[in-house]
Amino acid sequence: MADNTNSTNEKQQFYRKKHKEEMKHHVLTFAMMIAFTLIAFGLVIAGVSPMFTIPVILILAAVQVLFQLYYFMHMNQEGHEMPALMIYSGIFAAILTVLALSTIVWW
Amino acid sequence: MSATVKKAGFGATLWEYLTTVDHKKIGILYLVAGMFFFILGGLEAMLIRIQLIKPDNDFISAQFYNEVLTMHGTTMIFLAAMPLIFALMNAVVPLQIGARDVAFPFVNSLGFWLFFFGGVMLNVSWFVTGAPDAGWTAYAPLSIFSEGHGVDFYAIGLQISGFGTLMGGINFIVTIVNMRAPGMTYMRMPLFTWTAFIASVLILFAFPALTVGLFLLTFDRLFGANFFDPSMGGNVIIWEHLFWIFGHPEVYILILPAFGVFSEVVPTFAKKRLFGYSSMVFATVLIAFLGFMVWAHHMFTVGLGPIANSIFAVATMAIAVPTGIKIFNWLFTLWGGSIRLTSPMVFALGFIPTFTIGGMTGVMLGSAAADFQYHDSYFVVAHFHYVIVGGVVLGLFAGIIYWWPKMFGTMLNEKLNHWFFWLFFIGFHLTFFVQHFLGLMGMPRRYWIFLEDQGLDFFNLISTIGAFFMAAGTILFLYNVVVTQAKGVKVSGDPWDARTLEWAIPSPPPFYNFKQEPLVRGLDPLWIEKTEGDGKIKPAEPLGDIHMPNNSFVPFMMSLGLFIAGFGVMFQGSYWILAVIGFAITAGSMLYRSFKDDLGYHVHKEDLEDEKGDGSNG
Amino acid sequence: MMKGWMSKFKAVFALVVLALVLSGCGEPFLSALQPKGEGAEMIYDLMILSIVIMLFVFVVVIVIYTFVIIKYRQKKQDPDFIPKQTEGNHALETLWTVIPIILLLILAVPTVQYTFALADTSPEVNEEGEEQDSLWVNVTGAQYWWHFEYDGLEVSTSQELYIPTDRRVYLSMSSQDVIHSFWVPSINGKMDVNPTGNTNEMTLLAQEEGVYWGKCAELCGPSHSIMDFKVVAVSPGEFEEWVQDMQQVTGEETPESATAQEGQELFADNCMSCHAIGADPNKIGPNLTNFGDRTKLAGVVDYNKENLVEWIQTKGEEMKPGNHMMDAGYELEDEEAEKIAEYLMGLSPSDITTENAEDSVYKDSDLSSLFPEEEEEEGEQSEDEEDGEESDEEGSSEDEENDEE
Amino acid sequence: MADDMLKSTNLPQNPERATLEGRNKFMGFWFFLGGETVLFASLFGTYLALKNSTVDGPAANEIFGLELVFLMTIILLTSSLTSVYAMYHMKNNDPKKMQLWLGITVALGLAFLGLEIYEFYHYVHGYHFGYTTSAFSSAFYTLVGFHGAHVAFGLGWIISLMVRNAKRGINLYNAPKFYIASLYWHFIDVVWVFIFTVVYLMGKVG
Repeated sequence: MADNTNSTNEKQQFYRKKHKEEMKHHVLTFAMMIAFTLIAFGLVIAGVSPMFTIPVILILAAVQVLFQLYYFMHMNQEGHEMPALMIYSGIFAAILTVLALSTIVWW
Repeated sequence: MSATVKKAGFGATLWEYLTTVDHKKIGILYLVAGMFFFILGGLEAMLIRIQLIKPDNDFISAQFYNEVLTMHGTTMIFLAAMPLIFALMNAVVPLQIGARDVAFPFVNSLGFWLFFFGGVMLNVSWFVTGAPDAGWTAYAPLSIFSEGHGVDFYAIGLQISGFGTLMGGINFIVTIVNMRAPGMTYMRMPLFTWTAFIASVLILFAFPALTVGLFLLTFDRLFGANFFDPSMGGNVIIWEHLFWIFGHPEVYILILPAFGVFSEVVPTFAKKRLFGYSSMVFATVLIAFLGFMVWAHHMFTVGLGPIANSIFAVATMAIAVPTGIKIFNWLFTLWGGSIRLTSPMVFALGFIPTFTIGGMTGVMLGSAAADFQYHDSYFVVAHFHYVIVGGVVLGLFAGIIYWWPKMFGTMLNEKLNHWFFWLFFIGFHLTFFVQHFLGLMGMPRRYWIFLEDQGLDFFNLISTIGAFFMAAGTILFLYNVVVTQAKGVKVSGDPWDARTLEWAIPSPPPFYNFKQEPLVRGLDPLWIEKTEGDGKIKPAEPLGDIHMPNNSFVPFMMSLGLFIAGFGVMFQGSYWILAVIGFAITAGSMLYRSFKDDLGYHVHKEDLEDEKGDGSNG
Repeated sequence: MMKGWMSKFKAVFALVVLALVLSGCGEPFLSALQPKGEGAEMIYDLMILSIVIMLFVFVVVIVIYTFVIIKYRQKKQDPDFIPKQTEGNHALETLWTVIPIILLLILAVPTVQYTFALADTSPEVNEEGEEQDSLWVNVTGAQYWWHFEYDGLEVSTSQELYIPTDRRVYLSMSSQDVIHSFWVPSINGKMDVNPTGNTNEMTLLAQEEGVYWGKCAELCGPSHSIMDFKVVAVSPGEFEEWVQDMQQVTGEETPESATAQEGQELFADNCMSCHAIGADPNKIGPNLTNFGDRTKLAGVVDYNKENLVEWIQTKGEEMKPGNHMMDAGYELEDEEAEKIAEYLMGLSPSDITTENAEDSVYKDSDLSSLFPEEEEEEGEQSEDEEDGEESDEEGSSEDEENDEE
Repeated sequence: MADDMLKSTNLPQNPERATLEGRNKFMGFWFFLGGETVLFASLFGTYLALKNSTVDGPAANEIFGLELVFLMTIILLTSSLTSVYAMYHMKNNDPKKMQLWLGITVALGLAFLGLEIYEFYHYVHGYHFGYTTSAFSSAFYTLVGFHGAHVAFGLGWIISLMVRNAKRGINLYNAPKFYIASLYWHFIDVVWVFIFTVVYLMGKVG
């Protein structure tokens, strides 16, 4: 129903180019995610002190997740304001839940 | 399609309702099912009050009493209040934002049928090994040790109806985000739509915690998991956290739409725009936000320690601020208005002092140290009934009566409504006001009997008498409904002289709602057109074909499948076959749905031109 | 100490009236509105403060409410009147945001103070600034009875907790099945009793002698509502005496009457696997050491032989639905049950009973005989005091009165 | 208009969001993922609360083998990239390549699932670490199993989409369906990132 009118070949070409550009970013993102994973596993296998390892691997995980959300799932593109709001609200509720269950539950 | 079945037989009507994806019809389904469960929960309440009419009563047995109190709470919250709120949301929200339908008509129908089958499943337990008996909170390990299958029905039934609620919630968020009419900006949305929106967001983030909690409970009971079994390293406090992480936002899921109803009713019958609209919106959002950070005030006596208790105590008290803002905004909407005491307005006016008391006791309960006395006593029972009945139920009745003409095209008898209000309102205060004192006098909640010589006899008697008043009021309301529908006198599109978009179209609205998308020029669009224009909403588009979704029987089948599978999972052994059949029905329905293109149909321009759709209703 | 400024608050608001109205509610042995203990009194003060603040808000709301409803009804002569459509008022809106915040802060400060104070289980300090020995009781909740084990004293009871007045008693609580909640409204607020491992602590300080009623406040099964217990607060001297009497019991004592002796044998054959007499750690069923002094049977039923026999024979099926004694395998003739009843009702190892909580005799003591290590240091003194009758004056320095007013 | 939706020529830049139905699906699915976040958070919270409740059963660092987990992680991460490729070809209106990349994604997903089943089998038979062994084991299997169930469901979903649309091109009607299936697949990967970090790596560290 929408863009039937502006269906010129040029436009298609332009889209393709843009998609290709995006795809490069994606591959780069993927490479970094693999690298992060390697670092995380490496730290644990090397037996670095847990005081250091645990915060670092948690941060690496968080960054990886942001990569997934912003690049692979395109949250960096326009039209994602509401999804971003909801995901962050979800993350807020999620952090509260995890904090509660991992701290004030005793035993 | 639905337009053609105007004078159809019973079978055709039934089929229409079983397959409908029209939000207005789904609203009616929710209303009927919700009222049915409301009456069921009310009967359970009467059993409780009759048992407590005098000390040492032996009207019902201890075990049965626990089943009744569990089912009363569960039914009222999940099977009465929730669906009635969805009834209003379905009936009103798309009309208020000028949408032809909800975002996912199919999912909307699926949501209803899941809720319905979940509710039926819960109540089937009465006839099979007994109802759940561990309280609506189902605290582990009591719920783990509970014999029979009662708690299994609770876990699986709520799981199924919880999925329905979650889908309904997502549906409304998307509807409100994506489907507003031209000019209907966020800050022009009626307050009921706003509260429906925020409540849906709360559903989205609160129900998953319940889903997980119920999963753990089910797995503990049926598959030998050890989450809540202390002897196997389980931790019973996890359940309490998960339950209340869901449970506290749930309270706001219920009360916010009720606030929304009052924010519609009060301006309409005070003939004045809502005072402090933007602060009302802000307060709603703030309540929702804070509502996620206070759940542990249900757990002050659990032994979380003074630090956690203090944090949650202060956070809880903070909620009183936005709630107070709302109360004063309503009062100042009335200030300087021209107040008509119609029945919805009387409910709204009855709500204000009642809810103020509920809010006050809420702050008292939030005071952690003092809560050591209030907790799990009748004081708490009184408090949450002041909030849930005095807030939610009064709001629901105000909303049902207010939008009844829009839903059914008829007008409930005003005189009977006033009688209903006074019986219910007086009965309510008789029942619950004295319970504050009962609690402080040493009566814990969920007590099957209380003993003589404890000074508790008199107030309990008063409380029971009050309950009968409430029952009488409810019966009167049902009578009113039957008489009104039997007479079937039609009303105009705008019988209350109201302000918002839904009143600009006929009552009941045509199945496509708006012939042309309306153009919204401000807050209270109909009022603007009445005072500044010719009283008619301007269209935002020329008359054209309207795209409508097809009816579908698939939602019913998918829900039925889960319902059947639930029994198989519960009884196991040779009953596993039921699980296989049930899941096959559900999965098959899903595949059918995804393999068959459902593109809907069109209402043609020419057909629309014949029909009037300007609110004059012929 | 917090009470200081609290009482000023009361004076300002002329709370006496309110307090009088509230204290007319309920029975003194059960009502939270007639506090008889340290915790209950603190909570009562907080309750009054919050009620006053809330009543203030309520009055404001109701005054505006009544005014608008009367003043702004639609006029009959002018039904088409259209009021001014006010959008809002920033000054007003700020006002009703700020004032509630201030009111809540007034409530929040003592709330936090008291929350910490009530959770404090550090030892009491006497007038000389020395830490005193704490009397700890291990409380066990079970469907549907309560077990009390006096830590380090070799004394156990069930259903009736004897405590000294004017001295904190420290409770360490856990459950052996589901969650219960320990509540003695007139002495202190409640605290959940969680299953194995999750131990909660709280204190009891009774300011007056008396028999206080305790309740289970967390749904725990069919007999949740009759899981009653009693707290028997006697003067410290009497308590000391009671402990010493209880310590003597071994369960081997031969009763006087012949029927009771037969009852003892029957009891040994049929009941001992679950019930203990003396400080036996067995707590499958209630400890019966001082069963003869109970005020109620099973916490709720009138205490008499007829009821006891009925209980033994029906295993409490009617009196306490769902109780675990129904799983017990014994079979008894009615006569045999009567003999057991005779034996049980004769179990009264101490002269100190609930009657001592209700008479006005006050015997003081610093309870030092109960704490062995201390005894070695200040040995003689406590020996003397153990039998020292009457009078408040006696206990002098070690006397426990810090929380009195 | 309805017929337009099934045409596969002249697709706009974001075919998944070109129609109202598509935008609704897109939004609704994102919101659903917001809810799923809380769902998994509750499971993670439960796991963290119970991770030391091993009773007599084996503890985390006794049983976890990192080699297998590493392999699974790489497989799942790669499948996330392949599904991005599929979406890339969808936007370029190249259904054949899209199907190919989706096929690769499914194959990787199946490999992941297979390894997970092997892993569980290994724990149960090699270490007597069953579902009912301890509170820890229940929490572990439930959290990881819940993720596994999501993978399985995602595979079923993508396969049925592939089968259904094998003979037709990409159009405004099925583009949103492919798109949200790929969102779902990425979300599964997001959850796995936390599972391998919180459950396996932190379990190994202690």
